[in-house]
Amino acid sequence: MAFSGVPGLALHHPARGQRIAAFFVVIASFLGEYAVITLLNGSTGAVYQIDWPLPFGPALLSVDQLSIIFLLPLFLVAGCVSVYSVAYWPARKHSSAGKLTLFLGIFAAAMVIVVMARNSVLFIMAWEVMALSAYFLLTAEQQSAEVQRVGTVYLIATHTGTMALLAMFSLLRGTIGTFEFPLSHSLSPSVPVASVIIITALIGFGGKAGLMPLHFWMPGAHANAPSHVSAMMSGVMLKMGVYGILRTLSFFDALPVWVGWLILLLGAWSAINGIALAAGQRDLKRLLACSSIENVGIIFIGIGLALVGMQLQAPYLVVCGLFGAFIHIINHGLFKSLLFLGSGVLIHAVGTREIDRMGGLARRMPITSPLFLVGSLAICGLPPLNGFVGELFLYVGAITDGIVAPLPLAALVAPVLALVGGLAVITFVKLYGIIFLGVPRSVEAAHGHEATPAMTVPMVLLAAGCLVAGLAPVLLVRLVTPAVALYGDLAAPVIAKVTSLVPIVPLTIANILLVSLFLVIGTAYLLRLRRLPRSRGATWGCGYLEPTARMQYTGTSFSEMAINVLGAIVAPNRRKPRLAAAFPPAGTRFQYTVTETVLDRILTPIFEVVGLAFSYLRRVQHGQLHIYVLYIFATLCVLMFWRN
Amino acid sequence: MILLADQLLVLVMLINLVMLGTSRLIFSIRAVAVQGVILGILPGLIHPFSGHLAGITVGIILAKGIIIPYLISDAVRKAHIRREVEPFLGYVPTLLLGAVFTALSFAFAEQLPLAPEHKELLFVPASIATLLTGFLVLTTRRKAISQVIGYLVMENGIFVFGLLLSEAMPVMVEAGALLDLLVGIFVMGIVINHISREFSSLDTSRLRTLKEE
Amino acid sequence: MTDIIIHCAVALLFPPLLLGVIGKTKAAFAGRVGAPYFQPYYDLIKLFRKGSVFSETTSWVFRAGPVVTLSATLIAGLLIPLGHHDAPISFSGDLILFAYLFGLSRFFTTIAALDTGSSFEGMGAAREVTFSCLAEPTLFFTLITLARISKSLTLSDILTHPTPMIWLASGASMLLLAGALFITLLAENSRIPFDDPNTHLELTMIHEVMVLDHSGPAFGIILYGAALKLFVLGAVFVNVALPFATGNALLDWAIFIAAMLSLAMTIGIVESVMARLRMTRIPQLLVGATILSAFALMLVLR
Amino acid sequence: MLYALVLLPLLGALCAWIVPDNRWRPLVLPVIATIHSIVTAILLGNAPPPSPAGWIWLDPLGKIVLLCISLLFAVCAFYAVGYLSYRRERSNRVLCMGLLVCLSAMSMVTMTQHLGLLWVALETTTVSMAPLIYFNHNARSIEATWKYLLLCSVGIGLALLGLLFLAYSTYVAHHDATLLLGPLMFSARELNPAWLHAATIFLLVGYGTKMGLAPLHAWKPDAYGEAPGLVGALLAGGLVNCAFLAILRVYQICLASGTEIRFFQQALLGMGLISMAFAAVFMARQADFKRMLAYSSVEHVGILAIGLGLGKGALYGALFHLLNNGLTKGVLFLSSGNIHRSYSNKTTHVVKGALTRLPWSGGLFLAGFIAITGSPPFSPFISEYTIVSSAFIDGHYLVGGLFLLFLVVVFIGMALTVLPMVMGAPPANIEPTDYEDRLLTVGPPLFMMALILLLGVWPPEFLVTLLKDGSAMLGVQP
Repeated sequence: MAFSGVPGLALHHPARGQRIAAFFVVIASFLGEYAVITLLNGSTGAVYQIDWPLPFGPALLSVDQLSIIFLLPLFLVAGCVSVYSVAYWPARKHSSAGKLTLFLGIFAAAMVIVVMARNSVLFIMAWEVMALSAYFLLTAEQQSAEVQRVGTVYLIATHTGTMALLAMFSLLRGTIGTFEFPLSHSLSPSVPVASVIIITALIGFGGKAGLMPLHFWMPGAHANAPSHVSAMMSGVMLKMGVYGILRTLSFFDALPVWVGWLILLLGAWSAINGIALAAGQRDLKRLLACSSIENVGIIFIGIGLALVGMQLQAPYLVVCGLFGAFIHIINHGLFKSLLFLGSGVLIHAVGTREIDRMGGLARRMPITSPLFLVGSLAICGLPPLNGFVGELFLYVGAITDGIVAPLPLAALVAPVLALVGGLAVITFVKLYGIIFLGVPRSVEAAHGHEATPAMTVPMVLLAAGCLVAGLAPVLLVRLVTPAVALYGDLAAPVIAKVTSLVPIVPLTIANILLVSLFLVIGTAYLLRLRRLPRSRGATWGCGYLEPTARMQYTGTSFSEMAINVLGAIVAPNRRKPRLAAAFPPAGTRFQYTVTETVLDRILTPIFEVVGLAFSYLRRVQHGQLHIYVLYIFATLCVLMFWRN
Repeated sequence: MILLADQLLVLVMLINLVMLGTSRLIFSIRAVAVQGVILGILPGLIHPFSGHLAGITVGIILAKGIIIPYLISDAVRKAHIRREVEPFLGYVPTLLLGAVFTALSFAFAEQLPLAPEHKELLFVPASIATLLTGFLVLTTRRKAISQVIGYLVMENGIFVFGLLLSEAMPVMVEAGALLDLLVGIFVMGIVINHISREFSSLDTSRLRTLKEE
Repeated sequence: MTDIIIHCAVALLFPPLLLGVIGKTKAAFAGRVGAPYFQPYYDLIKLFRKGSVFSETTSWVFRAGPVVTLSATLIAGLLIPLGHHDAPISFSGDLILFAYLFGLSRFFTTIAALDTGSSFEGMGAAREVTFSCLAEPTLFFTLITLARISKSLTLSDILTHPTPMIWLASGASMLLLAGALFITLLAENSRIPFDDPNTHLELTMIHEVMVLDHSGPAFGIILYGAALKLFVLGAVFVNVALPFATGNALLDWAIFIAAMLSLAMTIGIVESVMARLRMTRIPQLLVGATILSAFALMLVLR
Repeated sequence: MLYALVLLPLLGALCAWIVPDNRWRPLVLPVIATIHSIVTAILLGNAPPPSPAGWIWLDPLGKIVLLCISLLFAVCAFYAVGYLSYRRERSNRVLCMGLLVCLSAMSMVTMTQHLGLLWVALETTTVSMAPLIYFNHNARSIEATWKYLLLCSVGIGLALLGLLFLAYSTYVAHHDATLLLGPLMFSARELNPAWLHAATIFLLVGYGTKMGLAPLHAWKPDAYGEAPGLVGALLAGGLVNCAFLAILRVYQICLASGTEIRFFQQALLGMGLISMAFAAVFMARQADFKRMLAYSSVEHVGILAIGLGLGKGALYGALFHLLNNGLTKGVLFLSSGNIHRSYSNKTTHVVKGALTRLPWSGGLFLAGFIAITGSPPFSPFISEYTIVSSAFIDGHYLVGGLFLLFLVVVFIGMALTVLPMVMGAPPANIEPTDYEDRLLTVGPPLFMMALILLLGVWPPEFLVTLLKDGSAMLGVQP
């Protein structure tokens, strides 16, 4: 089985071992991809059974169409990341490289098993191994207090989620009488605990996927992990949460309609909130993490649409929702990893995550900057890149339904997506523009340098993926069709009928037309330029003669307006100073920071209150021996008089 | 014979009250010793004579009547303390409580069905009363010594009950129990010495550094 | 076939005229003679002949910006029907592509502006993205509403569908739609009351300030692109607001062009009778438009 | 053969007493331990039949406990050699003797079928452990010893009374009074319910005190906190399990009696939940990591009790957890002992960045923490999940929910103590100590950790059968 190749890199010597490990992962990913493709072409995945001596029945492993959707990006990203890491986290520079390499391998392998497991206990074990190795990965720089803090938050969050999952799987076991996963659509939702199962699943998996309001661990964790790790976590690990929810829901044959609506609402909330948060971030990787929340939200919108559709027998909704969700899963894996790897390059070059300290890097990084641009365009869902395809499906689903099917309300999804798209444009224009364009805002930025091929090649690969998928969306459709058929158990003709509604081929034509048009006009323009006189000068300072780099618009100021408009959502902390003197304006600065509302304003206070209450309860242990004896006596009496 | 046994048991209970009332350590140690001796005598009164029985009698009298009191009074001598000063709960209240507990133990004993041949014996109330007295001493007294005494009284209470089945008990177990008791008291004595050296007093209310705040 | 050719011809040649008409109208209101109708064409030709100045800070992005903007707008122009003739490219779901093409052009305009590193252009970019992000839902609401009315997902059907019957049937919502669309039109093309195309104070500009550093052919491309955008959105508006179609193709073309010209005049009138809004008020107006369109959708959906 | 398990350690104790030299004396421990574990291995393979009088029989339950004890002691013995080499200044004669005597007593506990004898052995362990807790000879340790000694003696005393009640209940039922497990279970149905009930209560309280069930646990944090690491390990992994075995015996009788079992199970459930709650409360913001481990031990005793109280499938989990808890606690205490040595402090105010200062011990401590909080792939997860899932399966939703809730709170509390300890940069201002990680101080816990991992992923065949037999003895139809 090709998948088991992944942990091959569990050997950890310094530099050389790292290379060998990377080599192993690449091989493993190639094999994995190959296996996936072969499975995709008809041949149904074989079932592997391990008779382990644990009291939970045999451990089943198998691959079905749903798993494939998640395995594809997993292997791709794992391969790219491992190559990237060799240059990004060289063993000779970081003592933690060995540990990192080791856990990276375990991490990838665990995720593969998560996707393949068909026994709930095996699933949980792989799941927790994945979570723990993620913890060790993101605390690679465990010396810093910040990393420690976010690591702890992450660990607590994920472990709490796991507890919810334990409850859920136990309930499932109680319902079906075995620890193996039931067949899809085999459970009727009328079983008493069904709703509890679904809720716990939402808590457990949603937390991992970064679904609001359980997203609070994400920005910090992704921001402080090494970049290639963030790429793995954001590009792949979040999807495991999505996978879990999809898998769990697939057990039931007809879900109550509120589930669909709930997921739809949560998705919409996460999408808008996430991107609004992202717009206000000053930290490069925090921003990317927040936008991951947004993308997960979009995925969940798709799932929600599909569920609602299933409930109301609206095939349009089902098919388009599923297509949208699945395609977006793959896409997000591509461009989010690309962006995180790019951010790694930036951090390497500039040595900071502060957007406002960068600038003018486009000319210093001729390779990275276009790649980053591709990523940004894709994540904004702009044609002709792949991000657009997934969203197109969702739009069509929503609107089509708004027209023909009995559920006009779904049409409201479209404006939501539009708003999200707009905000995404704000966010990523800011990101790209402030980082790569203009003049350097700091010395470090001025001396930024391009990365080594080992780092750029994986990015090129991912970017190419984005482009190809964008220009030939039919590929994506081809990839996910089986999964859709399986998941929504729909007949091929239905799918064909619906997909015919979605302009795949015309879109391709339009995209190609767009690109060619761009090339034509571009060449024309350049030729024209060549013939005309050209001169270079300073930027027109609107009459101000000595513009300095510090006068440029910063990311903070760029998004300030949007933040004001969205104040209700992101609740920024403003620090508005009063002018010390009218003139000359003494050193006063206005600044705002977007806060983690859930974490800082809800959870932390609760923790403090509980801690206080506990510290009162702890008085019981007061060190008075004779009172301790009294406890024993009291217990005796209580038991004596306790008639059951 | 039976009558005598009952009177002795009453005596045991009286000793309990005395123990609760007195503040002089040496005195209460002696009281415990007396209790121990009575415990040694009792089985001879209710069970037919046998070698096993003799062994038990001798053992109990030796251990509870002589060695243990010696150990404790030795510890007392080393620690140079004479009396228990201000207990957590005054003497009169503890006395009253003791009386109440004794009454309660009678009531409690009524609940438990006895074997016919033990019907008119006071073993059960006596043992429970003694047990409770031990608890009372343990919880109300300050000095480590008196807590050891409390523990002893408790043990005595348990043994009182044990006498009902003394010939049913295998020798090995009885011996083991006694031996453990001895060693336990011995270790406690040592610990008490260390305490008095470390804290220059045996006031256990000073042993409060280990706690949660 | 002829239709397609005419479509392309109109789409390519007609737009600058709108600017001319607007200018003329405003001049008339101001009691001036004003520049000739074809002034924009002269400007363009001149610009394409001029040499250009580039700031040292700029990179290839700066040069690519206008080009991408123009090409995206052109594709958009090929997507919409003009005068009740189907668009050259038209497929189900193209309305989404239509909306996103504007997103693409916006993206590049703004990053091109940021490329100069001038704080003023950054300011303009920030305003542009923020406002259009608010304008986007409006566009979608209107399109969905129309789609709902016309039971179709292709712009051609959607926009050629409105007929007097429909206006009579669901007049209220159509009216709301027209209003919302008009506001969006003004906002997207950064006309008064949102932005003053020919103000002279950079602090108050939105679109104009972003292109301060472009010169020569690039600036020409931008001007042309802007005109084209005005034309495209205007065409959408006209299609909705003017549901009359004679069977005759050429006649329809004539009607359409007349309608466009009158729209240009309307804009001119609006610009000359209204003052520019304060920056802080603009979001409110946009949200208002969104609410209008949402209301229209509600009316249609019930 | 069986008796060797008891006599051998006593012999060793004698040697330890004779050997004059502080440096060579500890070597007795690993020798004895090795032989002991070899013998144990043989006995696990083929246990001898019950002794004619039926007093001595190594039944599956006993086997499980014996296995745990022998393993743990062997590991601790090797560790002790390394550890004591840092404590040359203090005579370790008492320590070695105490350990060995305790070992023999514990082995006795596992193999006897006579409740009286079991009681005697338990009392012996109590007494023999006291000097070990006092090993550090300072005010705090003496206080801890005193509290431990008195509370445990009182508890054990109550247990004795419970035994007497039990014996008397047979007497009332006109059988000849006995404390042998077999006859008791045979005649359990006729036993007088009132006496039986009283006996159950006294035994539960008595052995519960020894086991450290809340609210009878008061001695635990003090004793664990002040004792040296390896003693703590033996307390948490050895004595607790012995006491639990005693409780298991009571459980068997209650089960046989048929009527008493409901009360007993409910009482166990209640006390188990209370223990977990107590642990959760006390672990939050616990600055002293050894005390924290003590409370974690309270928590896991609670888990054992809950497993027993739930019965059915949970029994398997409880028996397995007995082993896992013992081993994992061993790892934690030993590594924490190393950290304590190296920082000469056991509060989290000082101890920071252990992973940097002591990569091995710090890593082991972290791994142990992850294991003890029930994360796969370590074995405690298996047992805990078995328990909680069977709770949900049998419809004890409240118990299951509370169980998980407490686990979460405990995890948070422990994480907030452990992670700052292990992660981060060590404080600059602490004076260097002579301790550094060496094979003898790190190897043993490492070995145990590997064992835990193995048990969590692929428990060996014989163990599975052993656990199955054990739970069968507790009334689970295989």
